[in-house]
Amino acid sequence: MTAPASDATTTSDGVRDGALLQVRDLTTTFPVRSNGVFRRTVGAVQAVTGVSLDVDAGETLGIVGESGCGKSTTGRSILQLIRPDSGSVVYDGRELVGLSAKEMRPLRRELAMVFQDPFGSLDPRLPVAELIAEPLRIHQVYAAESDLRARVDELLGLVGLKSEHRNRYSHEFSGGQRQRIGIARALAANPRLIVLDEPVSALDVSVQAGVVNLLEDLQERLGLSYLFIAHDLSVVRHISDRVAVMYLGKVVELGDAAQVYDNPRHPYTRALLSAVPLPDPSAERRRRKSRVVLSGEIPSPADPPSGCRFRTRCPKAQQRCADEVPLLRPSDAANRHTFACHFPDGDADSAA
Amino acid sequence: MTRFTGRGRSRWMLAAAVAALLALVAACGGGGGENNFGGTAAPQAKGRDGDFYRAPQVQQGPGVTLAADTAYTAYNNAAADANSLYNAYVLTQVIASATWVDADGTVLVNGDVMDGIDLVSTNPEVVRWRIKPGITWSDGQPWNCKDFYLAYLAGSGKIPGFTAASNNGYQDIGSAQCTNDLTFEATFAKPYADYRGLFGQGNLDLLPAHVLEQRTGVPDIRQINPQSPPDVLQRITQFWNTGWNGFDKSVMPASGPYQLDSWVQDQSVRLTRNPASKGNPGGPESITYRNIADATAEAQALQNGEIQAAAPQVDVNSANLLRGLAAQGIKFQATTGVTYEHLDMNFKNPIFADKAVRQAFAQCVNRQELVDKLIKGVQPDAAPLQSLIYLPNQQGSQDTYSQIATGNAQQSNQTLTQAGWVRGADGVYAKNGQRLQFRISHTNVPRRVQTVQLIQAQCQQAGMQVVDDTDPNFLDQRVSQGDYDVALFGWANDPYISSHQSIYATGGGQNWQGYSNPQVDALMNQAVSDLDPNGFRQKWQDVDRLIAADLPSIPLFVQPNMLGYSDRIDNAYFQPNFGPLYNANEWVVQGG
Amino acid sequence: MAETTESTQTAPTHPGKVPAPSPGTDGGDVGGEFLSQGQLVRRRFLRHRAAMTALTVLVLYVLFVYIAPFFLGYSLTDLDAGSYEDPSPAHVFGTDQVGADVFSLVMRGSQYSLQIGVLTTVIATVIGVLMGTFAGYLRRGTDAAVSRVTDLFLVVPLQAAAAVLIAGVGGSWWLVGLVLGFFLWTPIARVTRAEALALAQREFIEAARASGATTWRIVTKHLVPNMIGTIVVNATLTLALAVLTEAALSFIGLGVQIPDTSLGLVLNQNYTQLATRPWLFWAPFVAIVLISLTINFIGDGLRDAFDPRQTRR
Amino acid sequence: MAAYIVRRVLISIGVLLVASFLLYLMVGLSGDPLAALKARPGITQATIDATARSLGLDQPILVRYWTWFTGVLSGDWGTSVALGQARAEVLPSVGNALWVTIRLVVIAELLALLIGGAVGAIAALRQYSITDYVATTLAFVLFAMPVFCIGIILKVYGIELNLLLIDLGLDRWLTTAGPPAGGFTGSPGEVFFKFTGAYVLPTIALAAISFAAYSRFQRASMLETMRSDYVRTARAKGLTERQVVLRHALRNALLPVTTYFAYNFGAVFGGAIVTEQVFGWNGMGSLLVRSIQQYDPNMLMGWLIVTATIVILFNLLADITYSYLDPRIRLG
Repeated sequence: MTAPASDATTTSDGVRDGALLQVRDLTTTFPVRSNGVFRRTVGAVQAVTGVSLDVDAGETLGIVGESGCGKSTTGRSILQLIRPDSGSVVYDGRELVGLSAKEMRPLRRELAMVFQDPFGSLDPRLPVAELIAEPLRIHQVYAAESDLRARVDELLGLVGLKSEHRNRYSHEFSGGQRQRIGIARALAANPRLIVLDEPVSALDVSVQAGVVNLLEDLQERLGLSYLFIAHDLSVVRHISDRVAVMYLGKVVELGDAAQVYDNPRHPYTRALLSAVPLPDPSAERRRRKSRVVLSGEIPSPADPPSGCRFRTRCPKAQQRCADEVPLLRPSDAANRHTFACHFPDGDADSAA
Repeated sequence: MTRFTGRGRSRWMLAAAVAALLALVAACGGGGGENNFGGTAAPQAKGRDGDFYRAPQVQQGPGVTLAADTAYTAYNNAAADANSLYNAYVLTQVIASATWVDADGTVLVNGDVMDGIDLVSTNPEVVRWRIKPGITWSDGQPWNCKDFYLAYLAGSGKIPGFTAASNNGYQDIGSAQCTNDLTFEATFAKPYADYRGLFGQGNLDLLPAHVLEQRTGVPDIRQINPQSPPDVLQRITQFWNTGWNGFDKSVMPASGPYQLDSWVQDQSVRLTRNPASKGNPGGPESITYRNIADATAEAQALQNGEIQAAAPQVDVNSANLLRGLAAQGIKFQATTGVTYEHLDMNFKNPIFADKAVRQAFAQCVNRQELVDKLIKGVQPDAAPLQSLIYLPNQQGSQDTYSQIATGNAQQSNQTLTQAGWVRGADGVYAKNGQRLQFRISHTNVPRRVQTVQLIQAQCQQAGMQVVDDTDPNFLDQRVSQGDYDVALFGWANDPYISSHQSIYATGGGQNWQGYSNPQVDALMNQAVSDLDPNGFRQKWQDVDRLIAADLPSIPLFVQPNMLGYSDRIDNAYFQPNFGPLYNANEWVVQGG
Repeated sequence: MAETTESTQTAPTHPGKVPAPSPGTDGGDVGGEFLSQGQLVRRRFLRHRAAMTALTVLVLYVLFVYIAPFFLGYSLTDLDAGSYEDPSPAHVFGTDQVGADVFSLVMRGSQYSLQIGVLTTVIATVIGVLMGTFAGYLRRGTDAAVSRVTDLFLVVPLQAAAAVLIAGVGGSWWLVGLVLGFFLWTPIARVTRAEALALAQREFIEAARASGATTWRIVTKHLVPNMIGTIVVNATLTLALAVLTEAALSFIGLGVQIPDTSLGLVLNQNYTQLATRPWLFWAPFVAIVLISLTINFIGDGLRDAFDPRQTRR
Repeated sequence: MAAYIVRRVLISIGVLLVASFLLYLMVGLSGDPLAALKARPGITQATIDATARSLGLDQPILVRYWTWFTGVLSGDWGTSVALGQARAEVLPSVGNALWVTIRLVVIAELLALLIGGAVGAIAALRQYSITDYVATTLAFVLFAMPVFCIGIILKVYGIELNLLLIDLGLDRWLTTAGPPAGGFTGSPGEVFFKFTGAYVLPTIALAAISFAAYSRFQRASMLETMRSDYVRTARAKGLTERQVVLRHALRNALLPVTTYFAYNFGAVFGGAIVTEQVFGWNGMGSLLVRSIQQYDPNMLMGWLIVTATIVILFNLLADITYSYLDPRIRLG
């Protein structure tokens, strides 16, 4: 589809060729079966619809959105943990969609994942060393058991744990420590890209910073790419180079973190941002006047609204929003910021 | 113990013999009055009158219930798919036969329905059955020669399609006809000495021909012969094979002292007195035959007064239980049956090709211990069987084996040592690198399993290693293939001695062990054609001794029958061939 | 591999159900002391008085039936004694019909019954756990297929299949164990399937998949160790059930056949003597009840120990 | 719900087909129904062939299965092919056997459910009381006993009781070998006397194990319910303990027991097969044993269909009851 290129080039549709990970029109649905005799498939939950994005080497792409917007499914679909219906995921020039579990296995060495729940994502029956060693054993990275043990100790050090902890069980650790174990496991087989699925949202605020800093630190030292999924906008802004905003299975806005945060074009992005409490009370008070408050429930992904999916909750919605699906379009000449809205916020070019 | 597995198989073998048995009884008994079966002295039937049996006048009493381990299933017991000994139990009281067999095996002419059975000529053999005038079925139709003719047609084997349970005797008839309504005359193509067994209780084949005529539209069955139109024959065989299945009183009239009253499938069948019977009416008001599979359950039901008589599968525990009930008014009897157990050694096995081994094996098997432990618990006067040809009290019985099968391990050791066998360090003899080890194959009947257990222990002392080979399918699949070292099973002693020929003749139909002795072959050929009863008997006795000298088989013991009954019944007895109800019409039952 | 030895260092536990002492169970209060789940389980079990008594009795009995015959010097091939001798110092439970020592028969019957029980349990547990876990984890086609197989075993009663097989092949103890094992796995599969369904939703399973673990590895390294409590408890109950089922089968003649034996068979051969020689019935009967009762108590204790919130049944 | 039932039934039919095929082959190939006939003296080959032909035994096993199968589809379950059975029609044979067994099972199960439920509930309400310990111990001991042993023991002492009754100048009450051949006749009092006499022993023997299971189940579920939030709420509302137990706890605690009752029915049916033999009731148990020993696949198939249908029906019933009693469970 796209030839591997050494340098990422930006094209007109807002995504760039040549990135380490290229996601195009990724669509994932979950079938809804009837209760009839033959349990026919009668519908589909459209968890992810036509998502396109990419991640450069060494870059962090943040994905934000309310819970249920499909961001976690996107991450899992990219890693083929959930089979996408269509679209393409090209990693380092290789198409992942359609690979069998067996063909996918060697690639999993390079594509790791860190999970949200530090309690649920660690097998309570295995000691820390075995948890971390699992990817090494699966991919048979080391022939000698001693090498493997050395690597485990190294990883423990890397994430700020002591090697004496290796024989303990996960329930003996705090949440932050467990997440470090999870990160060590993700790092074990030397991946190039890590999907971080809300890695800090289950942690105490006091611990979050430590883990985020660790992640940044590791990225720098190991040259990792991150796909950072979170609903916490401030954390995402902090860590991401670029940010994608998702609503009901679709990317509604995508761009450099600074641009998206400072100049949100999509009403949904605005609404999200305005819900973030500002640390400065006076700034917070000032902003309150312009705050966009979302009304209504999120529509069912099994039966999304026509046209613009956000229209049912959008203060600016008009007939056109119901008739026409808004496409991602650039906000700037450099194509580094795109959004999908007929009546965007910000500057005046809302006519198109 | 395996109560059900293999259940009935021994009885089946026994039932197999029923078909053929009467004849023999007649041949050996030579006329009547002699006790052919032995064991506990059999009572004589009340209605016995010289060569005839006529139902006696007895005091009438309340109904009785008798239980045995298998249910009554069918009216036409002459059909192969219906035939069972248990049906015969019931039907002896419902379907009249030309002859009546007493408890001691004596064959009597059934004087209630017959005037006589005459041997008219010997060359060719012509037999005439004379029917009493005025005999009717319970539906009022005459009981006459038609019924005989139909039975002959079905058994002759000349009309394809009849699924008769036995062709014995009938297939030897060359031609037969009803000379009048009351006379059936048969001319034998081949001499058949046991003609009095035909139309007997072993076959219960005198079925209501008039019912068949009605149902098939055949105007007169006597006009039917193998050359009749195939479609007519087809209708006849079809009805004969299946028309009497199930329970439909309208097609199942009675000619005996009792008639079918009601039937609950797999549970019970009830008989009431047959008012049309010309003989004296039976004693009990009704006879209910119940199916209680478990021997102990039968004994307990008898103890508990739920039934008045029980004929369970032979089982020491039930025998003990029943014996212990004497104080509660339960009588118990165990009597010699007609099935005997034996060990067949296979000549195809090189070990047994060595006569010394056969001798030594016969010497180590302690038959007395087998009888003591397995049979005496049921029948205290039981003894090892000493002949392969004649049952203990049969005329002609002789002691052929007591000096051969001694049950003496010392002798066995001696025999082996003289023949060059050497006892190894493991206590087992060996010769030319061949260890003295073999299997005894048998079905999983508890008694057989115990028999082998005991033989294992006995022959271990004699330096033989006996391996138990219990195989539920042994009799069905393997024995006739000769697939065994030693086979343990029972023959229902066919009183028709000539049938032993196929067991011991070279290449005989049932000679599965590969025994061959030209001298025996020749003598048996002479024996079967000897029409003089004494010469016949002597020749078979010689055959018995000749076989014993070769020792292909070891006779073990005769299986008993057992019966428990309330002392309110005066003379219950287990007739070895037809079971406990053979004389139920004579029972005097004291008030209930 | 190292990991397997390491994982056995701790006693098993229920996933997601962090054992917490609850009022009214025998687990006992562990106070403020910090203990691993394995230690908690062990401690709760040790404090379960009925289960510990049962375990002691059972262990002693098993040792007895395997060791005592060597010292008693009876041989079951020695049939010199007469039929049905009454109890005497030489034969404490008398002799049976062929003159075998009933005490030795009961000992040997116990051995065979226990062997059948263990064989059955191993087979049933292995099949049941694999079937259940794969069905619960893979779902879809596999789950449907396993469901169908389970249905098949539901509609074909054990008695029928055992009868056909044993009537056709013969009844040695291992065959009976095999047949029972092939039939008693369905309850285990049902329980483990439900648990695997729940476990499969947990992130650590997804984490293993993300690491590239094969299904086999996930099942054996993650799912099975995490439901070891359920498995152990159900295996115990299967053991008791197997002993009883064997006895029932042997009773109707569809179980173990001589020359092999079992308590069911010994009972079967002698139960008719209940009225006249009661010891012949009671000896094997008490042995069966002893075995199954102690195993049930142990299972009960294990259940309480693994999951104190679940009340005893 | 209707769709769920239809789907389950369709699946069950499929499973039943597979089971019938496997069992038919196993039984049909494991022996020869005509072996006894063939071993008989004086039987001609023509007769053997005619018998085989008329019973359909001359056909290859797969053809026989197909014949049987198409027969069943047209409502004809065929006849027995075993010797001595006189081609007994399968459907009435199985019907009769079922009627014998089902009477026993239903009465025993209802009794067990009733008493077990009550005992379990009381044991739970008086947890750790003497009553609880006695009930628990009894249940454990019963649970550890082979079913048939209870029958054996009951029978021996039942006969003793009868003897005692006779000594007292009364009639025998308990019978030990099946229901009376001609049914229960006489005055209503006599019928009751005979009926109970025939049913008491096997019913108790059969109910004992189920009683153990039900009482344990009921106790456990009652304990759980009594600790639940809504019972606590009910108490907090000031309801009397009696109201709490009867109106709230008991109803909810009945749920698992009822369900277990239905699921358990198949197992109880299997247990009845053995108990039946002890008490000489010729029902499904003896039919099963006989059809296997006589290599009679046709009869066995009838047995299988009926048994399987009962098991499937009760499982379905259990599912439906469960979803009805506990709306949180949705079938789908």
